[in-house]
Amino acid sequence: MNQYFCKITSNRFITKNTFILECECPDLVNIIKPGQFCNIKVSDNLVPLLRRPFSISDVQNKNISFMISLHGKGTEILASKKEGEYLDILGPLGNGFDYTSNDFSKAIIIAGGIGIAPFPYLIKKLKVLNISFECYLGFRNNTEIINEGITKYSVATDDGSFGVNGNIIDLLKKELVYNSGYKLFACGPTPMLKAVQKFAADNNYNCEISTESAMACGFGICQGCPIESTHQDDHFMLVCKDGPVFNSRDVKL
Amino acid sequence: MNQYFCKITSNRFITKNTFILECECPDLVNIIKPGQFCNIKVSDNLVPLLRRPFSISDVQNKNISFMISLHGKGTEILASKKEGEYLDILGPLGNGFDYTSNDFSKAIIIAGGIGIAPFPYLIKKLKVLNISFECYLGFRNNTEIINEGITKYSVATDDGSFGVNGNIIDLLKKELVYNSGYKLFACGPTPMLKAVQKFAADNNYNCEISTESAMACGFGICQGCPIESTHQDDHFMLVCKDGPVFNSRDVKL
Amino acid sequence: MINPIALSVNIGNLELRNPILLASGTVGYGYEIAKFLDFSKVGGIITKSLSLKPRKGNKPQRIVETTAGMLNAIGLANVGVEEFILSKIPFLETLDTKIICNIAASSIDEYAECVRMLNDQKVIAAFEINISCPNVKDGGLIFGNDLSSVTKITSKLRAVTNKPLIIKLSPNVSNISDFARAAKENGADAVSAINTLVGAAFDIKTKKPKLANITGGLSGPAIKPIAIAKIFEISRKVDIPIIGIGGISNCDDLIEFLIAGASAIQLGTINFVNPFSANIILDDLNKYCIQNKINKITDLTASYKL
Amino acid sequence: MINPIALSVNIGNLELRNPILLASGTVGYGYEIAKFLDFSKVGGIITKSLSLKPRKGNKPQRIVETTAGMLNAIGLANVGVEEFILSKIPFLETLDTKIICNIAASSIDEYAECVRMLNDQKVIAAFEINISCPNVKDGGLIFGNDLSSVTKITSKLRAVTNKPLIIKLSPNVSNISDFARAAKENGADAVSAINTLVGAAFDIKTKKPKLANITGGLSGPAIKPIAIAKIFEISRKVDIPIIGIGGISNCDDLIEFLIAGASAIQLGTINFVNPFSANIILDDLNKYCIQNKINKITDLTASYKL
Ligand SMILES: Cc1cc2nc3c(=O)[nH]c(=O)nc-3n(C[C@H](O)[C@H](O)[C@H](O)COP(=O)(O)OP(=O)(O)OC[C@H]3O[C@@H](n4cnc5c(N)ncnc54)[C@H](O)[C@@H]3O)c2cc1C
Ligand SMILES: Cc1cc2nc3c(=O)[nH]c(=O)nc-3n(C[C@H](O)[C@H](O)[C@H](O)COP(=O)(O)OP(=O)(O)OC[C@H]3O[C@@H](n4cnc5c(N)ncnc54)[C@H](O)[C@@H]3O)c2cc1C
Ligand SMILES: Cc1cc2nc3c(=O)[nH]c(=O)nc-3n(C[C@H](O)[C@H](O)[C@H](O)COP(=O)(O)O)c2cc1C
Ligand SMILES: Cc1cc2nc3c(=O)[nH]c(=O)nc-3n(C[C@H](O)[C@H](O)[C@H](O)COP(=O)(O)O)c2cc1C
Ligand code: FES
Ligand code: FES
Repeated sequence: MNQYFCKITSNRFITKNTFILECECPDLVNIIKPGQFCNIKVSDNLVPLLRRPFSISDVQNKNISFMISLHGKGTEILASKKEGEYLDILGPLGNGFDYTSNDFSKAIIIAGGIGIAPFPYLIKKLKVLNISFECYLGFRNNTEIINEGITKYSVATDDGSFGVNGNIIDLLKKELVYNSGYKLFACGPTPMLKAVQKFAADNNYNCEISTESAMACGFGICQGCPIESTHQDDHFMLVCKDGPVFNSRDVKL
Repeated sequence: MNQYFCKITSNRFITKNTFILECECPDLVNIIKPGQFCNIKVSDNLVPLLRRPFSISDVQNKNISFMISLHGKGTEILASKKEGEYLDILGPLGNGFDYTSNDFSKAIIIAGGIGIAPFPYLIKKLKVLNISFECYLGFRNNTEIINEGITKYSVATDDGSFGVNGNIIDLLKKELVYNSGYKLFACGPTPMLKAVQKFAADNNYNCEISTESAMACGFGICQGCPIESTHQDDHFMLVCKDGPVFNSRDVKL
Repeated sequence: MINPIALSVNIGNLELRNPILLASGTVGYGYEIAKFLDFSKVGGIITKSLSLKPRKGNKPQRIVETTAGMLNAIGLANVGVEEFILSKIPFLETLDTKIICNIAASSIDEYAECVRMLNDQKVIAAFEINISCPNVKDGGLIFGNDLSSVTKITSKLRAVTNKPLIIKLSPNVSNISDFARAAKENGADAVSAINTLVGAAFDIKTKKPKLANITGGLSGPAIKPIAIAKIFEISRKVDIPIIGIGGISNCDDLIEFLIAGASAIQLGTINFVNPFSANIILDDLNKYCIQNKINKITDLTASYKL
Repeated sequence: MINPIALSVNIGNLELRNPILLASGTVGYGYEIAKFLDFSKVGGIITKSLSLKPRKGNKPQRIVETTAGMLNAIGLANVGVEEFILSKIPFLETLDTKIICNIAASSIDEYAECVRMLNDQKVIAAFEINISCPNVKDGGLIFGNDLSSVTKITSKLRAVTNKPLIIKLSPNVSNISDFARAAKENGADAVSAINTLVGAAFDIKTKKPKLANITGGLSGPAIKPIAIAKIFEISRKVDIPIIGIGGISNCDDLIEFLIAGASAIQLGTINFVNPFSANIILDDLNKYCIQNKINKITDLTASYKL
């Protein structure tokens, strides 16, 4: 982990509420892994005080990018950043996806809403390693669909305005052809991750989920981001340090 | 008093530390008087929390302008404002100079440093009324000299790098030809105002001084800006409401 | 669509048209702010703390900005009860809002004397008793941090007035609910919380305190979480209406205070930053109630789900 | 030009190379932050509060951002004394800075037992006793707000250890100097102040408390003026070294704490925002001392001019 002051190279909205913030960070591009995140100070003001965690979404040449959904004050400030301004970043943080272990035949990428953020970069890496993949994306409706950097995907919308009418599990049940050698990689809101966790358990899939938690430090010193382990009852794991990616067997959501 | 959201029409530095911030405020131009001030919210962040008071410096067509010296965080933020952004202003506040009373033959304008801020507008008004005036300006050195909107002036610098070597009193003693019908109008740091106050008393001049104080509200509800009266010992006057301009006989500095 | 009935709240006998009050010391005697604020949309105003005799207040510097807050040490500058009756009451009578009169004194007898002198004034809808001003040596905080003083002051004042009696509590104590209980048991109709927290700041160039009084009272958004915790503590432990104060700057804050246990709230420091806040927040509150299908604002009070 | 001697301070027998410490709970057991912070430029670190047995801590959500501050209710999650000795001490021994071990317990005996078990560890340069954690029911704050507990804990621990003993005081009291005096009179070498202030926040959508523990401790820049006032109060009334804590985010803040009475300071929340702060502030402190011709940093302590 280190602190970087990165020049913003572009900042553009891809849907009404989602934007891609790209900045130059030659030091990070070589070391950051899909599923890892950075903790960003959105301004040098004391309000908002804390950094905001965002997954690395993509890496291109010297640049890293974040895919960000408007949420509150911090993301609003980030959305207003202009090319040429600087971003104060701590990273890389967390563990990242385990996609290099060669123990699966296909990566099944499952994303809900802004949960697709980490996957453009993962897909890029999978392609380099010649690992095949398929993507299953869920959104509330057709105005919220994001497919930036995503290929080979099927979509479900809660209101049926695009693709399959239903949630991500409906989509998986409908379109995913079972193969026990597949590995699932999921990211999205906690209720969705819970459903995926159950889906993976029911179908005996190896499954990694990228979890979220409120965070102060992002690197293991504040104990602010506990997550319950299924194996040890005497202490919590930390999302920022032990995660944010966990095998779905290992955590209670 | 009212609240105005004014479009910034220009913002430019006139010395290393001083800038002129101009914005459109058709409602204020007709009612605001020289010596009055506005209380400006420098950003919509909660830090800095309080508004910052600035004298009205000039009025042109639909625009009002402030002449501002870099001091701390608030003025720094104001300096970074761009044309087209909006300024949240409360005004007009305070009493303003009494220059219309026809009881003086010449206005003697005395300013120390950024204390010249209110005078471009006063001079404009004096000209309209055909009241003659002379200006005496004191600065630390020749890099800090401001003469924007000022005519008929003499300058003193503390280090002698321009004009008379010495302070404003030295300058007045040297160059002001005595006339008991003159009225002094002074603005600047409190030590200077004290000296002017004494100079006026010693020479029996009618003299108005524009005073400064820390302020929260700027319009008389917080009692945060007390100034001692020479006449009544049982309560303080308020700089924001009873001032910021006082006759130098009326206040203890 | 504005439905005024849904917003009214009762604090003892005190009926407020809406839960938005303006805090003592941040609205003067109503005069300056009346020029631009629409008082017909304000629940009530609490006048600057009055003492029996006029007080000059502290020397400058009286205020300092801090991070997301401010310190003040005004020192209870006020005109005194007699002058208040003479010159302020007539104006207050013209205002279309409830007037709550705040009293601060240096002895229990002085509190009683003030209330007695003011009790006949029809325009005074209630008394708020400031036992928690941190900025004068001889009054306020020494009472506010001492349980037996609160007991004595409340019972003594209860004997003097039938008007709603609100005790304004000090946050500078370990267990504020003990003080709320003492207020209740001795006849107070409500408590208001919180007053400012004791704070200080030094100028690192001169090494002098930034306030002439050295310490002052901290207010503003910075203290909001503390206020919420204090109000919640009272709400859980004592059955008395609470008027919430401390760092409220928008409608969401107001809602949070109601949820935490407040029946009404007061706006303080925000009046300096945006003197139109009371009106703006009321508009937002109306929208909130419509959106969230709140029929009675009182349903929100202490609606926390644990 | 850096002159390290000018920056060293003594707290009892504890010699610190500079007055910048990292606060308990904001530096873990030193491991994560050691990867990038230059400890040779840090006065010392205070390890996360230890209890006799491991504690799992509170359920999520444990932290909430507030205006210019944050609430935490970690619930003293820690590995317990035994595991600390086994797995954390060896690493701490490799660090080039003073290690101060912070203890939090649920009974006076437990405090004593912890200190007894740890007392032989050479790497532990001093003990800081947390009697002021607001986030667990069975420990901390109930002691910190009770004068007789502070007396008992301090005297009991004084009998158990000869290492410098620092009592970390609760700000949630009316007169913190009474507690500092009790610490001093019972043998403490120093006090540290302040721990967090009790605060809370509610989610207005769900009406639930934002923290699983409901209340938490408020820290960060928002509380700085309160910390300054508490430190100043102790400094005026009790002759004991003070380690100042609360909202420090830059070198100016550090200077202000020293002026107000602190001999050293701790950085807390700012470590989360900028983990390099301790190093940056030291650089700035060196510059400040050169510019202001400060030969000994100790000259600044309690240098206020009233
Ligand atoms: C490991 C990790 C990776 C993430 N990656 C992305 C990403 O790639 N793209 C994206 O749009 N969002 C991502 N998020 C969520 C993102 O951090 C929040 O949306 C953001 O912090 C909200 O900040 P705000 O100031 O706009 O919202 P506010 O609601 O104003 O924030 C208030 C506080 O709550 C915290 N908070 C609010 N929502 C969340 C949340 N969902 N998760 C964690 N903290 C939250 C904020 O950090 C802040 O401390 C990620 C979160 C984590 C933990
Ligand atoms: C009636 C009046 C008119 C003024 N007119 C002008 C003007 O035309 N041009 C100009 O450059 N300055 C003017 N000032 C001073 C100006 O208000 C301060 O320089 C400014 O508030 C500093 O803000 P800051 O955030 O940059 O400084 P900081 O030091 O960060 O401010 C911290 C706090 O101190 C207050 N403060 C600091 N210095 C002063 C000061 N000198 N007077 C009052 N409050 C202060 C700030 O308002 C703020 O609350 C005027 C002051 C008053 C009272
Ligand atoms: C400048 C100022 C003056 C105050 N004067 C009084 C006062 O006279 N009497 C009183 O009871 N409270 C007084 N207060 C406290 C406020 O009424 C309120 O309790 C406190 O500021 C917290 O609310 P806030 O954070 O919304 O400002 C004063 C506060 C400020 C900022
Ligand atoms: C997340 C967090 C955890 C903390 N844990 C402890 C702790 O275990 N023991 C302790 O004595 N203080 C603890 N504190 C309090 C800090 O040591 C410090 O006293 C307080 O945060 C005020 O300083 P600050 O404003 O610089 O953060 C904790 C603070 C935070 C923010
Ligand atoms: S966010 Fe601080 S430990 Fe995880
Ligand atoms: S600044 Fe508030 S009364 Fe003058």
